[in-house]
Amino acid sequence: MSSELLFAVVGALIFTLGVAGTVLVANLLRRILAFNLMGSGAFLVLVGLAQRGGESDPVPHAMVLTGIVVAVAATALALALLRKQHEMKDSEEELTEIDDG
Amino acid sequence: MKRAIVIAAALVFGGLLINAIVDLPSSPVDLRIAVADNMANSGVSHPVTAVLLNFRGYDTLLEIAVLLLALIGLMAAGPMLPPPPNQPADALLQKLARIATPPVIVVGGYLLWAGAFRPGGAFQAGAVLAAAMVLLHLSGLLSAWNAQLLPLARRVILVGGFVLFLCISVALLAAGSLLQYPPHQAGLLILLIESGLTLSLAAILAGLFLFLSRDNGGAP
Amino acid sequence: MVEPVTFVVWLIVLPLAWAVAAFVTGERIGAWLGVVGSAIQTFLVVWMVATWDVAVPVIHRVGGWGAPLGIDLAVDGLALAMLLLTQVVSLPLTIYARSYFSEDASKSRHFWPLAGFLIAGLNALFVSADVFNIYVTLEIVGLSAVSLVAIGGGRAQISAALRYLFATLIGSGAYLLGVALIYGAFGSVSLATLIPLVGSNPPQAFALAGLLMLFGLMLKTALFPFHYWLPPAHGGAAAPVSALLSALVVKASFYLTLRLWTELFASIADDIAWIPALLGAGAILWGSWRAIQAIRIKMLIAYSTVAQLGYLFLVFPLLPGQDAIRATVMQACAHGAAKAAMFAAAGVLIKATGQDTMAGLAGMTGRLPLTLFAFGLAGMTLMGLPPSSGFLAKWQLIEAGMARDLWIIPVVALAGGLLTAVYIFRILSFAFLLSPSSVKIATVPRVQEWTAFALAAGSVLLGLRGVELMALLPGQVP
Amino acid sequence: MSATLAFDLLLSTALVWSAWRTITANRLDQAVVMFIVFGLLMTLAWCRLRAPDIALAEAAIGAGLTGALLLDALGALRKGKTARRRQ
Repeated sequence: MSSELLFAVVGALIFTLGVAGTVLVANLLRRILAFNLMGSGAFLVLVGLAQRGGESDPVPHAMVLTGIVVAVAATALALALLRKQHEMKDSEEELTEIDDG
Repeated sequence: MKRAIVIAAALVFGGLLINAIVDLPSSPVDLRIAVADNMANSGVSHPVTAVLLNFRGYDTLLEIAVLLLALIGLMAAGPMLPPPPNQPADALLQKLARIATPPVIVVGGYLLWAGAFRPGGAFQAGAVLAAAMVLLHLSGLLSAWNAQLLPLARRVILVGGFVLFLCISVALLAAGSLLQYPPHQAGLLILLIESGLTLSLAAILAGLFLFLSRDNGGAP
Repeated sequence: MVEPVTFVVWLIVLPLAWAVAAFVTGERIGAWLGVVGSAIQTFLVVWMVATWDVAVPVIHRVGGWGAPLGIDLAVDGLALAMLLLTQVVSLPLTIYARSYFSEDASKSRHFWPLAGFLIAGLNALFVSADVFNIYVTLEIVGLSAVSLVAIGGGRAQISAALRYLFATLIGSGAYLLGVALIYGAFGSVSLATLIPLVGSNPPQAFALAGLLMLFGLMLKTALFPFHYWLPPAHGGAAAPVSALLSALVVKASFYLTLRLWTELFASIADDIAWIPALLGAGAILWGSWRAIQAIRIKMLIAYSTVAQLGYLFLVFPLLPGQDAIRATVMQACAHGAAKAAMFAAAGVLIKATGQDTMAGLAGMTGRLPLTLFAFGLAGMTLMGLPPSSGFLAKWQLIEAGMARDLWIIPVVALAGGLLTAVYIFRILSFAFLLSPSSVKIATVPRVQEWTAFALAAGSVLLGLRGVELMALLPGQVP
Repeated sequence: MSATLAFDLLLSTALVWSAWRTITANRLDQAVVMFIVFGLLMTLAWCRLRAPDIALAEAAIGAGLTGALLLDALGALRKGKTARRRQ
């Protein structure tokens, strides 16, 4: 097995871990991590598989660059929503505490 | 129960996937040949940059749109509390940030310029500049951005690179297709687009952090 | 002379341009830019349809390179029908949204840029002929749709947006791995290059790629049982957003499912066609059942979307028959117009009564007759009563099913129609109840009522002009 | 040849291990740190795949910016929690 194919297989494993994580993990921040693992796994499969003959291929390199940028955009949006949700949960609990008091 | 089913399904899926990858015969199309054949007309000598900004430049245009819209979504949905007043962090960090910023800007400029013929380009340059901005913020020298009160100049910088890219793409429609560079001007146009993108990408990527950040450096 | 074919480029560039312009200039000018931009796009697409006389797809080679090195845009009748639906539905919705958000600057500030990106993403998706480029357009559509759900800023909306975001990200992750496998197997991501290469005995990686991509797209289309994210998102968002999402966004991933199913994955799809059909039948029954039980108006409409999406998948065992494609495209267009009208009308009702419950509708037939009439017309389309486009869609569906002796399709379609009638009449019956005359209702600008009515009337009238729409698609017109 | 293969095997193991720990680590901050480690290992993998452009982008965006965003979010989420506990 060439190193390239080895990394493609590693990518497949990481993608699978990521999918299982997004389904099984309840904590949303952890789910964001798992989603990022899915993306990284798919990128490794893309480049590793394309270069399994041993030669470097610029086309998947450009695609992965695009993919990394899309992934950080999605991650930032997810974190923003998560933090907003957290912020609202806090203020709501304060409200209920005031009500109880 | 659910856990066991998901783990079993993941094992089966992973096995199938690895099996499919290992068994795959070589592919019938080889784009490396097409890329190499057309490098002379691409305007740059680094193949990845040629793919990113010329052969598949349309992907990149749409990708900047993704980044921009995620930033707008983040501004729409992010924390609504106004950022706290900027508090200086510890002196060592500040000193470090002051020392590090100029060389980081030089590195960013170098990466942008190098992209034409070796690894580098607008994305890496923009990311490095964004990292410098985040560092400045963490050391208390650059305050967080308020999504509700964004000055016009900052909005223009955020979208400027994308607008420039879009305008050049459309202007080239006169030659027949969207983003169809004339081979002789391709190098110059790509450098122009990348320069605009570097500034906007730096602002957008830093914005992803600065709009969200609510604890300034040493704030309690 | 500009070829009508390059109009397709403008359908992508224009909304991108007004999206960024709206971001820079703010909500007041942004709203006008959105409305004017949508009007120009509608004009362009109508012109394209009027001058359409080509039986083969028209190709625009971005960058002039041509596939497989470059990215091609391809317009065929199916893509054109979806472009038409998108512009014709989004124009009244932008007019509606301008009025709807006029009092609330903090929401509309972000609505216009995001709506522009969303429409640009949809148009780009319909004409893309490159599986990696499609991934990027899917992300534009998905992330802008999620952000639009979140602009309300309420706690339920943020939770719904998060849930929607995870669903759409898992969907695109699966799709992306499919693209990686396809590039590994064939060395290209261009549909035109890939389709002749697939052959009768493709490698296992290709079949796996097909499963991953189709699964990802079905998750994004909220096909039962992957619909869990849709009701809170569509039912919780602001009315113009719900309308855009239910009418157009889920149709985009459905369109891709249909396209990839019949073109790229035809060799593996035949054996598994009963799966989407079965899930579609499940969607019709489950979605309708939940709609019948709903307490909130917008939840009812959202569950109705889950059910109506089921019809789109019912035809899959009949593919690639042209009659089946016509039936499902007609259903997509009928549901698009009707559901946009319904969410718009619901927005008016909720603003007027100040509450999103069925009980609050009492007496509304007398107070807001135009809006209730619009709601009724849209309901007629969803039920499939003649002469609406919904009738035409269901008629074609039943005919296509009977032509191949698949009796289960007409049976499910008719049962679904009856269930639809139950929930539509249930909501209307609340509106016909007498209300105490002391109940005050807020005034809602007439333009919102009229745009809702225009969409509803359009969904009915489309039934009368369905032949013209179907003429865009290949094959014999009935 | 065998030295590079040994390195690749080691790197592969480390990648899968850090991904596994990201999912399974008991504490959230450990998971985030493991994810950043994973990003840095990815940078190495891109170098091994002769993709220096991706390696640069991964280091700056994948590990750097994403890591900073995650740590910042972690801090914000935790701050909310302690504030609640204090009340």
